[in-house]
Amino acid sequence: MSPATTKFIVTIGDATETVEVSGQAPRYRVTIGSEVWEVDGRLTAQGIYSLLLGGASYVADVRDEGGSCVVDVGDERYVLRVEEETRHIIRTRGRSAAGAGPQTLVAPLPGRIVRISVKPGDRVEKGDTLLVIEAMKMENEYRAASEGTVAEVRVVPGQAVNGGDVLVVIA
Amino acid sequence: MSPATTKFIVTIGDATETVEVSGQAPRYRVTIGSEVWEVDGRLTAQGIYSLLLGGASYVADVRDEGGSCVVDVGDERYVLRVEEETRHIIRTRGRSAAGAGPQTLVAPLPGRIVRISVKPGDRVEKGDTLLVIEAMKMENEYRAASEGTVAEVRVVPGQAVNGGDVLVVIA
Amino acid sequence: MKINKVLVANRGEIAVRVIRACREQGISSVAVFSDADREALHVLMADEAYPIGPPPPAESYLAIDKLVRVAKASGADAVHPGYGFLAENAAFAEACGAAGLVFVGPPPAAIRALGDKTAARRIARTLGVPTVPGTFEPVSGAGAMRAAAREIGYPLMVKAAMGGGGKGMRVVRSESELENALALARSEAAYAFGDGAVYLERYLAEPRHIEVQVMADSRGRVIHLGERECSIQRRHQKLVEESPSPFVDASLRERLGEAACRVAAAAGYVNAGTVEFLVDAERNFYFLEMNTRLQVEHGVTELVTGIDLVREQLRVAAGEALGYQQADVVMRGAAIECRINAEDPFSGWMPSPGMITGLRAASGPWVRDDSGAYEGYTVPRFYDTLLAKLMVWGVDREAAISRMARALAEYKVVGVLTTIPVLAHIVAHEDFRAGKLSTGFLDRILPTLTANRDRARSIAIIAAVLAEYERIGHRTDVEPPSPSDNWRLGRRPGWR
Amino acid sequence: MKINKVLVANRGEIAVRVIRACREQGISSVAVFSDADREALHVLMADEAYPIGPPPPAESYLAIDKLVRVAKASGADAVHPGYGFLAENAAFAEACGAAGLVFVGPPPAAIRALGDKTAARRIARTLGVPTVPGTFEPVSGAGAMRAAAREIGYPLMVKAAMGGGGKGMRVVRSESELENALALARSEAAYAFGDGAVYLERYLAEPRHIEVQVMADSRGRVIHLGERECSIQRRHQKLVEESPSPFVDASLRERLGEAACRVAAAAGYVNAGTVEFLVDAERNFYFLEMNTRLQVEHGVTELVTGIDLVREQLRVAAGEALGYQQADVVMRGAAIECRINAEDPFSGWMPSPGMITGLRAASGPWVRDDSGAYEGYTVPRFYDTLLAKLMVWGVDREAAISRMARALAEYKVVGVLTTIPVLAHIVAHEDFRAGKLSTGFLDRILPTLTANRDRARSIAIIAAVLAEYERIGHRTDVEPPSPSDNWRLGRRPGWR
Repeated sequence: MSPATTKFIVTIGDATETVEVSGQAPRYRVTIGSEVWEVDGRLTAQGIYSLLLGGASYVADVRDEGGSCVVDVGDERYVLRVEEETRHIIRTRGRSAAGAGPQTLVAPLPGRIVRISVKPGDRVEKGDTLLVIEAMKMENEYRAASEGTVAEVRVVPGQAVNGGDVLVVIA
Repeated sequence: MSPATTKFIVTIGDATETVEVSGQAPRYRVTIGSEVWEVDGRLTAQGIYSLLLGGASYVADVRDEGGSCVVDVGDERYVLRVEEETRHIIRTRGRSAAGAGPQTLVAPLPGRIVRISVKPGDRVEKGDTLLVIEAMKMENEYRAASEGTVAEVRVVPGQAVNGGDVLVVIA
Repeated sequence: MKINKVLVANRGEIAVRVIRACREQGISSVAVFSDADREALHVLMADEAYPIGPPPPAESYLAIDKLVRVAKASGADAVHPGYGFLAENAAFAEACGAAGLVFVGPPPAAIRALGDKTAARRIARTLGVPTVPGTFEPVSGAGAMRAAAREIGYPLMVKAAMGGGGKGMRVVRSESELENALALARSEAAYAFGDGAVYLERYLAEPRHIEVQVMADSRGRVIHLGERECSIQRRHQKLVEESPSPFVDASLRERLGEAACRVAAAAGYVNAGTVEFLVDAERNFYFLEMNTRLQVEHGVTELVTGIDLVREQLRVAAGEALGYQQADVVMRGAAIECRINAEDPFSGWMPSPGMITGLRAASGPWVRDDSGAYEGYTVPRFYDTLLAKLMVWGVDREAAISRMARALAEYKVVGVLTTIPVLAHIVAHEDFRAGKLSTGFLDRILPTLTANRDRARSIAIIAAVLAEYERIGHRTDVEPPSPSDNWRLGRRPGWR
Repeated sequence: MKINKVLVANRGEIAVRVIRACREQGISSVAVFSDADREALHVLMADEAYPIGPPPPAESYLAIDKLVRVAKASGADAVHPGYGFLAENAAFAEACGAAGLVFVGPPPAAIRALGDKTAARRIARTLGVPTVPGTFEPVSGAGAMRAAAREIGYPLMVKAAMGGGGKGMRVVRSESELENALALARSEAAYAFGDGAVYLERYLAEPRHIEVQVMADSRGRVIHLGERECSIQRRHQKLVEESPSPFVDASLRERLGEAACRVAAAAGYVNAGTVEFLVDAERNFYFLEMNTRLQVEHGVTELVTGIDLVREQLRVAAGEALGYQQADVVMRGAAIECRINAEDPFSGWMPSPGMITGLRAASGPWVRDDSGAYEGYTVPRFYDTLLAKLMVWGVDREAAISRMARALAEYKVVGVLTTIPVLAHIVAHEDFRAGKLSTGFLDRILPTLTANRDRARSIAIIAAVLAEYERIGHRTDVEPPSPSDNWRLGRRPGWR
């Protein structure tokens, strides 16, 4: 049994939306700020959702990527964070502004360090390249998620790394 | 935990085979009468099995159709009944020969009776046409599964029937 | 005029076919669906979709008023009927016209003229196009019937004047069967087409069924796109089609095409249509009827000519001239279509509706899959059994056949039974490979198609036993699944 | 000689492509697989399949001795290398020959001669085929290098002599960068190809990358099958290819084809190969290199010519004559290929391995999907990211582009991230539609490809929120599922 109306906090890009949902599969009412949608929504295959909104037909692929929700609609991609309101409040209470604070760059896959663009003590801005890893026969750049100062570089060029290895720590 | 070796009774066509299986996914040993097979078997999708038998690669579709197991291998179709040995013994103990005895023809889908070929009292042989139903825009013949005498005909030509309706009873 | 939005008054693979063509032309598509079809592929693929009522066709896909209302309400400016349902219904074409909607098909008058088979036969006769010996008017009255029958000679066929799709047809081998057959044909015709009128035709033993694709624009140009061979049938329903026909040479093709174009022109035909002929062993051909719609098997013609028929339909309906002259129509290679139906060919073609729990369609070089199904889709019980049309192209017929055999071997459907195993036997059959085709082919080879043949018997036993072994094993397995197992466990239900 | 059984020394979609061709020719196929590939599609589709070791290519797909041993043990009489891995490895071709196995590809000598880019440049030069200004021998020594560089002029490129696939390449804009770039290129080349030799070439700004497909038999006949345009690249890796090139007219096609055939003939080439050219704005072309293998993008050539290249490869390898003369090669319409890779284009093309939990491939009219994936397949982390090659054919380039846009919109992959969204933007881009292509195209438009654009924002929010709403809802739902729900519940894990 879901409650009559459930409130969600949706973070998309830099914006935050309050979204209310009520109803039962397949008929829902969804309120996004001032927009109200009557939705006929069906799960037609894993992660593939069919939505009818007053006649308009959409297929949306929804999947989880490391905690955030990635949605493809047609050729557009959206990355969102969806939280039931109370959970959102608990999580964010007394937290510092998103993005700031220390960050740790971890190798997502096994690979080989091709080159390293920073050294301890370097000041980095959000988006600065930290290092390049070769994996699956391709070179991949890894960038700083937010500004900070490089505290540690735990790898050297040419080194093989495993998924999960800590590569760079930014204070 | 499956036991070291499990015995199955397989009925295929008119033949019956005793089959022994041991091992754990994905490596099994299967003994069919005198044949012994070392099998690398994987479930690659629902009902779609990949089998490697000493290098030979097969894909088999396995599914349940009303209690019997239908297997497609390449363009060949097989209809089998597979039972763990003890269950088979329990089921068959003191039963009359397969196929004999009373039978009831039930409509598998909603449809319309096109024509009826038998009347109460008629003697029917296995395979004799009992009646024809139109469903999904096609006419389908239903035949006697074994010999017997028509006890009841519960429908008339032109009548609409629902899935599950009893149509003919043969004593 | 420009067409901006098309309502597709159909369902399944043909609705998907039309929606794809619309998208490729930058035209918005509007799907309609019965309560049984909310999750059908055409609903998922269209730009818009609207409910039109309960599952029975009479209350949804055949409900002219509802369809016209939805078309207007959605702002569509045209309606594509697909095939079947209302595709050859003149009243529907008229209703669209009256509502200011472009009907993507021929004018109502042409649909009427050709919908009555006896009227169509009269048109052919006046043009000097050979017809199967028989009556040119509906016949009634035992006396007149017997006289006409004697003139034609036995065996002969009783056919519904307004019929099609093999319904309301009866073979009569002697005068003694005549009256009874007549009564049956009349009642079938009345039930199926709301008109009991029947006529007589000589029965040709194992003729070839060959049809010619024509395309006409509103400026008076009529061209043909070569023939299709549709002789592989069961109960007058096509199962395998191909183009070109292995039996038709260039000269016969030209004669057939020329005759087809003349019939279409005489009937004031516009848009895509198909003229059916019977061809006997001596390559004599006889006009049978003209289908005033896009044919199920239009794809094989597309693959050999490179011409997109649905695109041309939309262009012609918008008043544009055909994009091709007869000389532009060049056939390259050979194409074959196999109809994958949800039926059990091993028990009298019984329909097999239900959920498709596993689906792996054939693909790769020169394979075309026009499907209305997807994994997880439930085939409803209310409509015909066609799931997908599997087509291949090859540089020649032999290459196309080998490719079709390969594609059928790849095509996996789990959850419902399909015609795939029988199709595989057909394309592997030496008579088929030799081009020895006739409407009697399938009935002839069916007895040889038995289940449980030795070839892969041990493999089948192993697969079935392992499935059961795993099922039993997992029953006693109490430890909770690791996340990565979820998917497999999710699929376990299939292993009952 | 007749080829009866072919071992396919590769994996993924190209192994599937070759296995399909074998099946269509009545040839048995033998797959090989690393421990990471037991459930890969090529293993499922082959007639036989054998393990060849651990996931790292060096221990499996590059292990010449293992491959030859399995080929002999399985009774194969030929080996098809596909592309990548050992496809251009002369030692492998020799090892096959020594073991009495037909290598489906060029003779070792031709592989060697053309594998060294400087040697290939020398061949072109002696034939009078224009080459990009640069050195015709590997260069070494700072002095010689600087001298050569001055002669060529800046900007220039440092390239690995034994290289390919964009590795071991560096652009040098001024003399100050030369030595450093050289060192880097050398080390990259040494790491990637086991040979650090490099040479210099003038750098052409945004040139077109155009390649010509050639096919040669062992009787001395060499023909070309027209060109492919491969200018849409990221980091020297192709993403979109098409044939014909919108930039190439009949006369340039003939000149390119003639030059390509001469290079192939001079190198004693047999079987399928590709000659790469750079073409500048004035339609001057420069020989770049010859790839001695079947190309990833061979399919677009097949779609416009109707010629099955893998079939011809097998025929030629069996010593048969080519089935076509140059005059038989007729290009019809236009074909485009998009590479669907398991990568996240929105975060630096980072690879996205993992299980494909949902897959709905595009299909329908003139859509070809050459894929190595299926629903439930786990993309391993050890190999390149190519999942599928989506190809379309159209009567002209505009029709092909519209069809590709339609097909990309249909293609759904869930569980791993793919290049599909970026591909959709590329084919929708006005410059692409206008045929304004260059190797700089993608870098130019990438900045405009950002996530979270307004267009379907509300739809995305609704879908994401409903998924979470259902997940929460079902947590509190304690009643046992009805059997018919099993399937849906089975799919629930995807809704995290």
